Amino acid sequence: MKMIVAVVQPNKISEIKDALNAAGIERLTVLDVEGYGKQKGHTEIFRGREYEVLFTRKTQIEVVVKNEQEKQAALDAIIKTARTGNIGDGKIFILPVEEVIRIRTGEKNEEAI
Amino acid sequence: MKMIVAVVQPNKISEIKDALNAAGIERLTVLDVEGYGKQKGHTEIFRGREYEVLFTRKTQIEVVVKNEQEKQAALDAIIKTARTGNIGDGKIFILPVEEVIRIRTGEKNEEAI
Amino acid sequence: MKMIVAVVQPNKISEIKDALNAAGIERLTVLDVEGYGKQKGHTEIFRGREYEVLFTRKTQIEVVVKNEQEKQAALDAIIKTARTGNIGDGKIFILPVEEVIRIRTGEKNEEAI
Amino acid sequence: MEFNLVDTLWVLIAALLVFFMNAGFAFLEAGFVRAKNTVNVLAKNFIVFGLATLAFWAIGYTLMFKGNFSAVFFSDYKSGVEGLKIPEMVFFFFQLAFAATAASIVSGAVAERIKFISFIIFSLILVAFIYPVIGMATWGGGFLYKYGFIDFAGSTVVHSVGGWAALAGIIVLGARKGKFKEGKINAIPGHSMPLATLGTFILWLGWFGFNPGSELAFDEKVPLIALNTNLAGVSSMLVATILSWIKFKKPDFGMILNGLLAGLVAITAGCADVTPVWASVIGLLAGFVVFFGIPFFERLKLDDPVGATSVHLLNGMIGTLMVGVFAVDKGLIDSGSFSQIIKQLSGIGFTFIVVFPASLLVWFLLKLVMGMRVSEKEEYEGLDYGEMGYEAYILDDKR
Amino acid sequence: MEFNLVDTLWVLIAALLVFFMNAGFAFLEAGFVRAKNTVNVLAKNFIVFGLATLAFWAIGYTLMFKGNFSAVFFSDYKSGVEGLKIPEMVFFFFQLAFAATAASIVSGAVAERIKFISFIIFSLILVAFIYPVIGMATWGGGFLYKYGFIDFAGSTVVHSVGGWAALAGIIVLGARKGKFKEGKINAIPGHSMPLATLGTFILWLGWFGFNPGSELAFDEKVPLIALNTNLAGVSSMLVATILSWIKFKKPDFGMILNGLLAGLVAITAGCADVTPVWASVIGLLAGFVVFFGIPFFERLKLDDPVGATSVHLLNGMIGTLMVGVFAVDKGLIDSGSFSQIIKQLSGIGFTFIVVFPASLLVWFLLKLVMGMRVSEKEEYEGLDYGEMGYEAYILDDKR
Amino acid sequence: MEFNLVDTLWVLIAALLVFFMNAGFAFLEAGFVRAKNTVNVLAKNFIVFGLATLAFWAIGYTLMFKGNFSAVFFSDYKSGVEGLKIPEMVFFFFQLAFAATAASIVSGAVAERIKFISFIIFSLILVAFIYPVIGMATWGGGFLYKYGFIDFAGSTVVHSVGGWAALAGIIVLGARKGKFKEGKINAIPGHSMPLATLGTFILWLGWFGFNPGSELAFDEKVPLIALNTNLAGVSSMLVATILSWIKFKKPDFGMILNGLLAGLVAITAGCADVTPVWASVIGLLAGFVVFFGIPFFERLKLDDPVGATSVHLLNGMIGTLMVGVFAVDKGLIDSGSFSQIIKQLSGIGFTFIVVFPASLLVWFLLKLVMGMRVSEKEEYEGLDYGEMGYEAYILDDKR
Ligand SMILES: Nc1ncnc2c1ncn2[C@@H]1O[C@H](COP(=O)(O)OP(=O)(O)O)[C@@H](O)[C@H]1O
Ligand SMILES: Nc1ncnc2c1ncn2[C@@H]1O[C@H](COP(=O)(O)OP(=O)(O)O)[C@@H](O)[C@H]1O
Ligand SMILES: Nc1ncnc2c1ncn2[C@@H]1O[C@H](COP(=O)(O)OP(=O)(O)O)[C@@H](O)[C@H]1O
Repeated sequence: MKMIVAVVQPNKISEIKDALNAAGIERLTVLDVEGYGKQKGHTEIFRGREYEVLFTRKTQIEVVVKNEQEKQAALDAIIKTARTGNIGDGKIFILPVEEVIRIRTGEKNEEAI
Repeated sequence: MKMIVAVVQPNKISEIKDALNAAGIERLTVLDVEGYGKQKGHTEIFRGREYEVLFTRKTQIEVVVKNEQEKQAALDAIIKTARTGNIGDGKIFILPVEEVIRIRTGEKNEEAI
Repeated sequence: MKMIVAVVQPNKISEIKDALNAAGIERLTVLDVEGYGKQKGHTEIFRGREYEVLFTRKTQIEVVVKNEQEKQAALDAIIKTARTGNIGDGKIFILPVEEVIRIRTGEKNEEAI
Repeated sequence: MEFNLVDTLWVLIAALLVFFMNAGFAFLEAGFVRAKNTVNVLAKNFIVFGLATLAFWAIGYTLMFKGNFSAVFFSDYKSGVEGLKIPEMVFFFFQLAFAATAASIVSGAVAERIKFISFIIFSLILVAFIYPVIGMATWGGGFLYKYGFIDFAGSTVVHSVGGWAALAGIIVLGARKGKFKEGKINAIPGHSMPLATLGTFILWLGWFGFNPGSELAFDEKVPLIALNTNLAGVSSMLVATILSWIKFKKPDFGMILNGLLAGLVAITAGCADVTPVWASVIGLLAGFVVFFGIPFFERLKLDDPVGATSVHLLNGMIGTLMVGVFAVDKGLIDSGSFSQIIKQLSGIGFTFIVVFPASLLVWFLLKLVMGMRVSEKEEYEGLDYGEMGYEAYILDDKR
Repeated sequence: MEFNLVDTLWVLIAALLVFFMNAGFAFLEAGFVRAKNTVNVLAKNFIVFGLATLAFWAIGYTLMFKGNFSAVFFSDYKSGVEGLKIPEMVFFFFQLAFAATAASIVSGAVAERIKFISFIIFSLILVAFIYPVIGMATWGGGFLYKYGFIDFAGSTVVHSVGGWAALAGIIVLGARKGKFKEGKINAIPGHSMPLATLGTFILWLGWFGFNPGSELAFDEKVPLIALNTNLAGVSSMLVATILSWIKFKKPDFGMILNGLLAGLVAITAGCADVTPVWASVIGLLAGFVVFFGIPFFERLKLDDPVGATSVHLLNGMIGTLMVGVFAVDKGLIDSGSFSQIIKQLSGIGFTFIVVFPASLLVWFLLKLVMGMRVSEKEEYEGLDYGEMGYEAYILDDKR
Repeated sequence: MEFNLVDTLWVLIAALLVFFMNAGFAFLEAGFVRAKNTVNVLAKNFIVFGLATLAFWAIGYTLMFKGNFSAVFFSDYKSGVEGLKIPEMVFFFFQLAFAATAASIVSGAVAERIKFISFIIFSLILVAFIYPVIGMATWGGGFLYKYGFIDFAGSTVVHSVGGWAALAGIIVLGARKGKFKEGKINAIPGHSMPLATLGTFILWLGWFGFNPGSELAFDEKVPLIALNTNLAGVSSMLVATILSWIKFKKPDFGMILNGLLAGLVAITAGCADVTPVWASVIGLLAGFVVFFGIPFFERLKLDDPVGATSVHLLNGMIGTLMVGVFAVDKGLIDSGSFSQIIKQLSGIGFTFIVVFPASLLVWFLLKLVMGMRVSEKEEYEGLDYGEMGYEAYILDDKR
């Protein structure tokens, strides 16, 4: 079991969700984050003074997948929809997951995902 | 060392914290997230038009635990308090942690947790 | 590849970013969280009644690093800037990362970081 | 036109200020509830002026000032009101704004758990029947008026009426989930102090229409009333500041806001009949009453999210009573006689006897017939979600 | 001074209330757009009073009331306006506030995608030329006035003019990205109901200056106009509440807010010429018009983020027309004759014929010359980021 | 009553508008500071009217208009003020609202780092002693008045007094942590543009009471003053818009808001003595002054979170001076003589000489006795946390 952590452009989130759904993966957790990378911050103006805003708003997605096949399907869905070719499209990190529990039923691991 | 990542109903958070405390685990990190799973979004109305809100508000908890025993205690505490039996109660993911450092003291691993 | 997850004091964030940059690590993801640990909550007052605020505002940083050397550089940078010596300085958790993908190019792993 | 134009203009402007107090209540109450109930609270306070217009136009006004049900959908502005120096239409509008205020007061106390429809029905009944009965007795030439009861601008007629109706409501309704848990009294902090401050500032402004406008003319009393109103408000506010600073080591801003309102409510009865110094003494008293009143109701396990019972009910009563003490000539201090105090007590008592049981009955029937309270699940998720289908803030719209 | 001071004072106060409607529009519109476009919308509504002052002072006022371009930067307040009982300076200020309102109406409809500079230029042209043409015909002693067209306070002159200009704007501009996707009509929910509520309350208050102030005197009509204004507003609001409750099983608060405004717009033409009962009938009608009008425009793929076309254009027209039906003596009901209806239709038609093509042309030229719309990327990121370089809320400042 | 009722009504209404400016300052300042200091800023601006009421009633008013300390807790409204055509109570209330404004100005400049208690004490002293000294000299029949110094509505008496007191405050207090770091000047952006906009709109409205109300009568000058006020405000706002657009390629909305206020401050001295065209020239000038003034103070390492020193101090001085140039008959342009300019400079100079050192002294004593500034930790965490024990927004309440 793996956790796919993807940092993406915020406005892509509903497309990504649809693509994941289409791939049969109907579960994910989403959070608003801010990022810094190749894409640097930008300039804003407050009452006569410009200043740097360090971070850019991003959205982070967490999807836990059962197996290699589901992982691949999820990656394809995310990459397909999140890619625009511009700097700042974001990254995907894959982390190992040792156990999964569904709180409602107590189901474990593959069944719980 | 493991990181317990639990996605739960927001209104359970203070109960969960109390249960963790009671189990001797007096540390956690909390963040507001939105989720999609068995529990789908819902409908809202804006000036004459209904629309789907994709995600439901959830709260994510991160607790890093020392060992199997502490892990079990934490899981019990979370499941006991977070379970209502309704769809959307949430899930728990357990991730391996390789190192822990306490910034203030530089303590490492088990001592730092 | 590792993911460094650091929970730190919110007002340290721009210093930390500068230190990471100085160490050649020009990428990170930041999110606002709330924490509970040695540093407990505090008391607030609403219309004639005191109450406990359970959590303290913290900021969580996620930095994925290539190798041991980069990891050490990142840890040094974070610890150096985040440490004040007071309770609540925060903690660092290091998680294993199995794969990294840059969405824009499809690059993988070390190249994608 | 046979009317005095300056008087008329003043009362019209005062009516607009009082009308705008609806916005004041809306934001005060919205700021003092949780974010998840904000739309619901705003909607109640917005719609209530519409409901009040309907109910007062249809029934309340004639009941209050003609003493009968003759003029459903009142329209005969020629019949006149005894002693009125301004056109009856302006008087009607001014009185309508007052009636709506009484209903707004209730709104805050029952917030965060009441069904929208129950509040609507109660408001209609309050404005059509309950409020006018007290109004008739006091301002419509009724028996309290004849008896010599003084409630110049409505500490009793408006604020206590709203307060008793609110108290009855929270008794029947019960506390919000989590307010009293395991024997502990928990604070449920309001979500936006900017909104609460905005509301209070608007109410403060509105009170300069509420009290001085009640003179129903523009004469030498108007400036005095305005001054008294302000003095009582700020005295009470400063007392609340000091008391909370002593108790909590910090000034408690929510209490400061309520403190101002408490002073304004308290002076409303006597604003035309006391001197500035006594006005500020009434304000000082109000500061104590609200500071100790809020925890007092909480200890009785009565849950009032905005403090309406302390601000409007307790201070409405105290303020009315104090007229008996401080009124020029008539009060205890000037006359040495308790007779005005007894008159004041009669008015306070009559209001209690009529409004509290009547409200209890209406709330109780509502509970019986349609259920008064949203489901527990809905309460957790917020009434905005369950009752309104919309949320107050959407801040993550970069998505 | 040869003028009546009470009349003058009243019109000045009314002008201030109308001036403050700019704040009302600012917050209504800001609340109804997404957070990422909030500063842009606030800035447009803030600056628009400045632009209107400039354009109306320089050109619009003389065009409207002197019928010529003689007085660039109008200053000869001695020349007089026929029949005016108040000083011309007060009249000028009152009229200026009206002119600015027309431009504010446009602002909301074109929000979330228009370039700041294009809006500025359009506003200047609207206030300097387009609005005064209709104003001259109706209020400046022009042919519609002579013909007997009744638009007391501007359902047509202000609201329809603003509405047509807005409609032309959204046609040329196109819909916001994502509003119509794959044949579906998507809601783009507004980000702050407290702001929208604040705006609507301020507008409601302002309307008590807008309509009764248009009497340009303080006489016996003023209270009637105030009453009619309120009755139409709340009737419409209650209809919107009920209709949405039936359709969605929940009261739709955004629609309730728009419902009130719809009723206020509709009564604006006839507020001095109908009885209270007919005023509330006009309000009932307005509630239906706005409730069905908003989805109607959406089905035509016209994207209006705040509902300005339904509130101001449709109800401006309906309200103007209803004067032909309900006006005392002159209307169909009293007179049995269609003649007033025909006069009303002429006014409505003339306004359409002038304002709609003229606005289309101006918008189209703007598009041609400088591009009217921000880039797609900027639209996604928000106009606050791209056009203004600042964001509305910074809440994570513990960092 | 021997007084003119229309005059009295007008001044009372103007006083209410000025009173409401406290809300304007509260929201402007709240919007321009960080979220973590919002409750503190709101509380200061809320409580300040209470403090001012106390201080002005107890001491300030008699000092200013009777020239002595005779009437602690002023109450003898019969003694009269020379030449006053309205009841003294109304005059007192109007003057009180002015005095509170001066204290509100200070509040913004010292925000985000001052101890609550220090601000309270300073405000009491300012309103009881410092402000009345300048007021007495200029409006209380004192030597500046006799000498011919013109400050009609208080560019100097109110705005410069507040401005100098603010400047002294920020000198003694020092800059916010992080404002000047490693030789760089950092922007510390405000947290809510909707709040700042609301505040500015309320101030704009209030200025129509502030300036035209200062006529203390309702006569032919009132409309002119209103017009001049608006023209100067919008001219300055448009200049600020254009200058910022040129410099940053984008209109800087914070500067636009300040721009409007700058113009309003500048015209306050001369609003009754210049023609509309010169009023807008004064506005144009104000736009430049504020645009270059804000960075000027920053370069001096003076940290003023809301720009009060540029808006109120610089423009208060410039506006006062310009009366010497543009005043009808008396100014340089009409008379060809520098004499009025010299009179204006005397007034400006006297105000500086009295207010700046006195304020420095008071601030310095406060620092010595009780410490003026919150701890560094508290500043980081926010004054809402440390000073108030409450936070402005709680948005995650689904928990
Ligand atoms: N090594 C990393 N660790 C954590 N977050 C990262 C890392 N690299 C990138 N990110 C996140 O991904 C976002 C996009 O990355 P960026 O380098 O700007 O563009 P691109 O994905 O096109 O290379 C960043 O804003 C940051 O939030
Ligand atoms: N595979 C997953 N990956 C990431 N988050 C998940 C996953 N499954 C569930 N979640 C999170 O858990 C929440 C609850 O799950 P849901 O399927 O709705 O109900 P239940 O827990 O009762 O099965 C979701 O809203 C989502 O945030
Ligand atoms: N075991 C843990 N699991 C998850 N988060 C933790 C853990 N321990 C600490 N934290 C986070 O780190 C923050 C700081 O920890 P705390 O114990 O208060 O102080 P210190 O870092 O000085 O020991 C906490 O507020 C919490 O967010």
